[in-house]
Amino acid sequence: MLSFLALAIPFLMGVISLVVPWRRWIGWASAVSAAGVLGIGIALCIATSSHTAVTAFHGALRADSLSSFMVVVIGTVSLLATLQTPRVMSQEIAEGTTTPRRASYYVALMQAFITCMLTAVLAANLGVLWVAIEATTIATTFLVSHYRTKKAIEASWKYVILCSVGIALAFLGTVLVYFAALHSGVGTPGTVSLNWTSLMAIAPHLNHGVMRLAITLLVLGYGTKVGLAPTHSWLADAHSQAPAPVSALMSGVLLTVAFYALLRFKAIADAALGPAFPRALFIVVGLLSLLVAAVLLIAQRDYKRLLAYSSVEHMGLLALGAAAGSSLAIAAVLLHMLGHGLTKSTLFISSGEIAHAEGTTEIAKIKTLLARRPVLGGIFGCGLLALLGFPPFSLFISEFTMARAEVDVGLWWVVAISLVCLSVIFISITNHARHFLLGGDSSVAVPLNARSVVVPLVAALAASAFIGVSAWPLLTLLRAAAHVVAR
Amino acid sequence: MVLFMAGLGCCVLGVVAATVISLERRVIVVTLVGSVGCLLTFTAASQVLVSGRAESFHSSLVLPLAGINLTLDPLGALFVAMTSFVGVATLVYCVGYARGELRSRSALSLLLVFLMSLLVVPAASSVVTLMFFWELMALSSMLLIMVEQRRRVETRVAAQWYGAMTQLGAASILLGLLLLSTKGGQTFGDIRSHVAALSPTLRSFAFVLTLIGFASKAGAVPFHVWLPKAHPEAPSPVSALMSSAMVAMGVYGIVRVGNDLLGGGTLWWWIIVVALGVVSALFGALHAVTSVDLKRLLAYSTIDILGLVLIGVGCSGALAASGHPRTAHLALIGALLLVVSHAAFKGCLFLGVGAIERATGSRSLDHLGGLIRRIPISTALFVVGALSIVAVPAFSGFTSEWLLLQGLLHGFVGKSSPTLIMLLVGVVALALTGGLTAVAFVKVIGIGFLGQARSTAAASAHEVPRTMQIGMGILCIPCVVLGVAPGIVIPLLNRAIQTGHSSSVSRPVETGIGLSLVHLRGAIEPMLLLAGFVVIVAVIAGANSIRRRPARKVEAWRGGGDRPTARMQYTATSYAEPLQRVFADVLRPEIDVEVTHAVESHYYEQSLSYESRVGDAIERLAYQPAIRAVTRVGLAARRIQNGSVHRYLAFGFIALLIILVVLA
Amino acid sequence: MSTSFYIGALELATGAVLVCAVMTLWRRQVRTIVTMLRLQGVALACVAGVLAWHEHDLGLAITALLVLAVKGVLVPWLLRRVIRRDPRSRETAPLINVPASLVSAAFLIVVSYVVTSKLTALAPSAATRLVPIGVATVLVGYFMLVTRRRAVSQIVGLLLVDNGIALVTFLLTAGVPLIVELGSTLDVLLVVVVLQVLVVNTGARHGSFDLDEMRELHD
Amino acid sequence: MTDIGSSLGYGFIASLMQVVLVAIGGPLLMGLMAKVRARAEGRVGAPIYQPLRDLRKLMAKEGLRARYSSVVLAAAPLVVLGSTTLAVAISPLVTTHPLLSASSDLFVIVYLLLTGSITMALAGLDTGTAFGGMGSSRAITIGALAEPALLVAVIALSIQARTSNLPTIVADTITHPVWTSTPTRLLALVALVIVVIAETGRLPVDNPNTHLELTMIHEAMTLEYAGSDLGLITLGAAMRLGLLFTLLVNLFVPWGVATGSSVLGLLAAVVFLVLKTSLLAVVVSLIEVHSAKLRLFRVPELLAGGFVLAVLAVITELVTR
Repeated sequence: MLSFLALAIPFLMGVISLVVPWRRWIGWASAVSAAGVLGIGIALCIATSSHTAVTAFHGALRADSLSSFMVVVIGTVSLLATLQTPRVMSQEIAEGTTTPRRASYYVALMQAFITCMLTAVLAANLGVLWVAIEATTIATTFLVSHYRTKKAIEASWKYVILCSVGIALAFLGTVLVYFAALHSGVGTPGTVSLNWTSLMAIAPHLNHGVMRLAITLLVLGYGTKVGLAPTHSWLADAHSQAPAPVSALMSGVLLTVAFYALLRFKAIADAALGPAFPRALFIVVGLLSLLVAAVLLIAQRDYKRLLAYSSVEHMGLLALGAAAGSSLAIAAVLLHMLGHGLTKSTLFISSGEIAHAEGTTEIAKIKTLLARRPVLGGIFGCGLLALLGFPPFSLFISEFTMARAEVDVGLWWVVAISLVCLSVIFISITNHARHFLLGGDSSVAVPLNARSVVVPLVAALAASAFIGVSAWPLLTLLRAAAHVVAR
Repeated sequence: MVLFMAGLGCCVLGVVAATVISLERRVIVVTLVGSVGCLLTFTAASQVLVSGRAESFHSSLVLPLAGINLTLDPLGALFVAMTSFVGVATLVYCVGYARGELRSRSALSLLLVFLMSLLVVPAASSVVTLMFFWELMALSSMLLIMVEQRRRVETRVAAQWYGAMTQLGAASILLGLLLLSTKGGQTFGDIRSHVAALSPTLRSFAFVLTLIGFASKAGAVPFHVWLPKAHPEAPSPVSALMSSAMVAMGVYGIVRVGNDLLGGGTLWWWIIVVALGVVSALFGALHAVTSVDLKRLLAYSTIDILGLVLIGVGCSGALAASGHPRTAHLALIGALLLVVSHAAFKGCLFLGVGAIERATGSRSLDHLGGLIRRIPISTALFVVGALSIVAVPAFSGFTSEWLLLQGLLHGFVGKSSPTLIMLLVGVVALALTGGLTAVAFVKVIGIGFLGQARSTAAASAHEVPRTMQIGMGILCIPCVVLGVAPGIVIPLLNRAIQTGHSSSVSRPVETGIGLSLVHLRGAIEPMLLLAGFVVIVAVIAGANSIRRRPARKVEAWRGGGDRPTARMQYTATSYAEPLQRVFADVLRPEIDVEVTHAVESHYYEQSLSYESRVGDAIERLAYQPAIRAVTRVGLAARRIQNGSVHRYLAFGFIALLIILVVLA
Repeated sequence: MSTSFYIGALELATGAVLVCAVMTLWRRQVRTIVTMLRLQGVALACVAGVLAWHEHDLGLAITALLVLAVKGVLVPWLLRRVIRRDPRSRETAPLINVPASLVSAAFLIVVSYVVTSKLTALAPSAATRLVPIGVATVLVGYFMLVTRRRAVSQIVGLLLVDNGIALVTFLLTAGVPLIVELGSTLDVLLVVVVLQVLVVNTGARHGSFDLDEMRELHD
Repeated sequence: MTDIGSSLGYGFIASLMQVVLVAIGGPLLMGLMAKVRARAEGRVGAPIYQPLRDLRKLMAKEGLRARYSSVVLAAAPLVVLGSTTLAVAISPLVTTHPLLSASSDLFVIVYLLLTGSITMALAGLDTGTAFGGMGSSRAITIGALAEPALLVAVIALSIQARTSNLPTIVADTITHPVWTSTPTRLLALVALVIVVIAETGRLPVDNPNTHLELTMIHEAMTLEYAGSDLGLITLGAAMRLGLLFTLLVNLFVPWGVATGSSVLGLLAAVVFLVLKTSLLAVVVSLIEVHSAKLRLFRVPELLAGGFVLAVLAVITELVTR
């Protein structure tokens, strides 16, 4: 029932925003719906904390603690993103970059987007999961092209084409899994379905050759959506062109939702093939992503793209963590998802503000930001520090634990390579930040009087710091969730 | 442990205070709370040092997925005590020093965060705890360097360099420690119990990795590049904390991992350590001699002294590895005592430079002069630090270097030739640096404080606030006490190294009125020497002043010319010029002389300008090329994302084909 | 019906799908390419129909009708509108010329025969033997995406990939559960709608929709 | 108790004796060397006790101090003389049991002398005149370069004797005569001679009785001194010379140094010491006669040579062990 509610709330919100003409309160309402999702997520976590799954719709929707955790992540980031809606929209309407009609569309699409992601994490059937993730592409296309500029159109075109192809491959992979399940030799064909639980049950009997091909196609396909190299290319364009809250939502959760799908399939593949093959696969894509992110960040010119590539980097880290595969590693991966969601959405939202205030997203054109806009610059700076994995922010502890888990399974060389990449990334990002944040005198400081920006972002950073120092409310949940897909 | 946690609590409280309290009362309250915290931790640490019993604390709620582990054993306690002491002095100093940016909420809270992380690092007893606070230390210090970033671009560059180096160092430490914690369990206890099961190659690999990281924190050449940039740019209290406490953490790390966790290890590990030490000592000493900027000079002398410490640690490790535990202990005690006294005198010196800067507004020796008459008290305190660093007998520097030398000297017993060669090299390095350090600080005192003022600012300097003097004074105490009565701390050091080395031998140093080596021939009684010196000077002075009028004040000898002006004096550059010329091949100074001849004749010169800069050769030859190379790669890599959707699709297509072919 | 007829029909329809795919590479006229696509849609529907008849599977039958409706009618219609709006995309402008494309298509087909051996080995049957054709269609479609410069031809390429996957689905597993099938087909439709809207709107706003001009976003 | 008391008393007497001996002998040594040099150059030269006369005259004069000088200028003579005297008092010149013999460590002596040179260098800078700075710069440079050679040579001796305690080394050398002829000792001897020449400012490093501004080193530092201050400094320099010479001879020809605790032994030791030291002085001054002063930038080469010899001394000790 809870899971059904989780889907219903944003869906209804979307419908409302379509039928009711744009008012500022609709924006607030959308934020409320996101808060509702978050609340339900927490409720789900409590309900599923004792290793029991909650099902609805005759088992079509199934929430175990992993899905519940994902719901929480989605809820948190959506809340952050939707809290911006009223201000951003009325601002744009005032400036004439948007019409009230399109504002309503915007809200509706945001809600649709959230609904799709929730469906993806709550679906029991892996086919439905696929459908939902493909649907997110459709829902977000017009969000990406919201500003209707040539660049925005270009970005969304690339986004659709690349993601659809990738996702198509993922579908092929799913079909192969189904095929392998049909001919697993256990259970009558009638009983066989694409339900994750049933697949896990017969996983050990699945045909190896088919499963290898399947998992590889899945990694490549869903990897496109996750933003893993070599099919990461859409990410920078889409994130740099979309409205800031949308980028926040995409980078903060969409990527991790797709990664959630990979986690589910990896569990099956591990059971079917043993850990070696999936591990190798994840290591390859993970390291490749880190490498690509590192070299592309060195001479980066646009700070939104910079953030996008750092998403590629962090997805690579997640892949490596998943490669380790121990329950500790998965717990760290999940913690990293949450921390990355908080941090990256904070950064994207504040970068949107910066872009709006400065009128450019080029690093070279901005100087002495911290002096001129202390609040905005401060938030952005702290966000960067958090992103670079400094304590007390949670990314430090999750990255550390992932590295630890990787070394535990003998992947120290992977850790070594990734540390080299991380150092390069660290130096590049600090270098860029130095140029556009520091310097100047504070006499010309302009205060930022938008509480709806400052409060949520500061709260998000504080939350990330708190989780990094002491995640006692999450610890049991993390372990339970990790236990779902890792032994 | 309760006291220790209470002290840390005070630091946290101070952070809160820094953020909430209004400007006028902020500094005093924050420093007060912080000092109380430091006093508490100091008491806790000294209790452990005296009793020799380790205390620990664990909580799984803090630091998710691992939990925090703190253990205050004598080795850690030594560094905690040291840090707290310096912390108190620095905070007191801050009361008078803090102005402008340093009084801001962020700066003060960061200062306390930095102090707290410095206090926790030596007490951390699990990999995650260590790394967490290590990184916190790095972050807070990096931001503290940037406190005055709005004024100078150099500050930002320095912070960037520091950040980069510390990141690389932390990365290699992390990997090394993780390698050690593979066989289950990441607390130091687990590592100690499992380390024997690890393969020797793995252990060596881990040691080298951690060594790189810790050595870069200890400013060992060639990982030192950040140090001469960061120290000058940071506010003086911060540079004092960094140079005396943070840099020492590198030494702590090496001792902790090498001696404690890995329990000694093999010979060649320590040969590397000694090699690092020797290079750093010589390099640092030479650059200290030629530097003109006071803080830069102090930074290089930090590299020098820490190099000596590394020589001591390395030789001790080597001696232990080749079966001479007693001399090993002796050398290690010498090294640790040197660390402690370095913390005292270098802290004092950095605070002193802060005072000079406050009084004259300049850090460059060529703008100073005659300060002894303008700011006598600060001068006196600074001179105490300087005498201590040039190892004048009855000052802490001498005692520690004497112990170190004795350790090396009595190490020349074994037959293992690598050890002997190492000891020889170490001793030679010590001998070489001794004289150079003396030159550097004679230059500082003679040019900076004596003679005539070289600038109006120096001529009109005013004595700094009382609290600043007290801060320096606190640090002068150990400079003298450790020098005159080292017997006070030697027993504590004995305990500290018992936890260090796995094999526990009886105390290598007996302490009475002075120090005497056990079972070895060697002793000094600094107190008696001092007494003798005082008596003799008193006698001479007395005899000299019998029926004698006080000396008459006259003009200095004109040498046949006009009254000597300030510009006729030797400058810092010219003072060091002979040595710079002697060591030109190492220092690679960039000298440009510019002569414009008179129009009438080629033999007459209109004007002549001479400029000589001594840059960091290692940075120029090793780091800059690497940076350029990476940048080139980055520029080339842009072609990956050239905007063509077809190219992006091609990536996927090729990947797909490869997968299909590979799996077929 | 007799198995021989069943197999014959199946092979005929499946072959048609691949032939259409190759034809799209061959012909320059976008209009013809779209026609090819329609034919392919029909052929795909036939494959589904034949299988449904043979397996007596109602769900698959519904799927067949769905495919016919969407891929045989709706999508081509949408594409025609695009062409009408965007005069520049009457002619395909391949990055790799036609002969080379055809050669590489042949190569891709060989590859797909090699790589699918494992699949057919698991459950050899009349249908699964034809899986290579499906995979070949996917690869050809992907190839088209990479090498064709016009917006429409990219959409076509995408649809080829989809059709190919659908074909594989039918041949391997006689279709995935109906709900998924519905979802996926609907998604395909929506994607095409989205792309069509993008092209048309842009054409209206910024003059034309030219992929060659779409290279402003880069590092 | 009485034993300790007696030994203390004995040590005190011995140390006092050494101080007096060096205080008087140092200037005489300078005189002697001047005399020898004069004779070698075919002049009559001043009487040997001329330096003592000069000292007495200086002590009688009134003190003058430069206006821009600080406490350093005033304190320097005391510190220089004091540190040297302390070194003299505790080192084994006539006996192996001087006062504080426990801590009469080679490094202590070296660093006491270093303290003296540092103080002189500071005094040179104190008045803020060009010459003072020049002299101080040159002196400290030479000192810094001599330091390593000195220390390493000292270490070579200590390694051989397994201690750096000076009286013990001398005593052991007396009991092991072989040591004096080992290559280690000989190499160290040469190194030390070079160092001593540099430290005491003799030719070819520095010309003790030049007053040409551009060539002087030690004299430039003391340029601002007059009267009793100058007297104290000159005495300090003389005692430094005496100490280094006597130490040198005692380290390499230790015979005659009193090991027991009889006053007669002490007197004998004094005689021996005077003879040995004068001999050395004559040799050194003869070397001086036949050598011209080096350019300042040739000096490092000389000292580097000394340093290398010292290192060789250590190495030979390690290999011949």
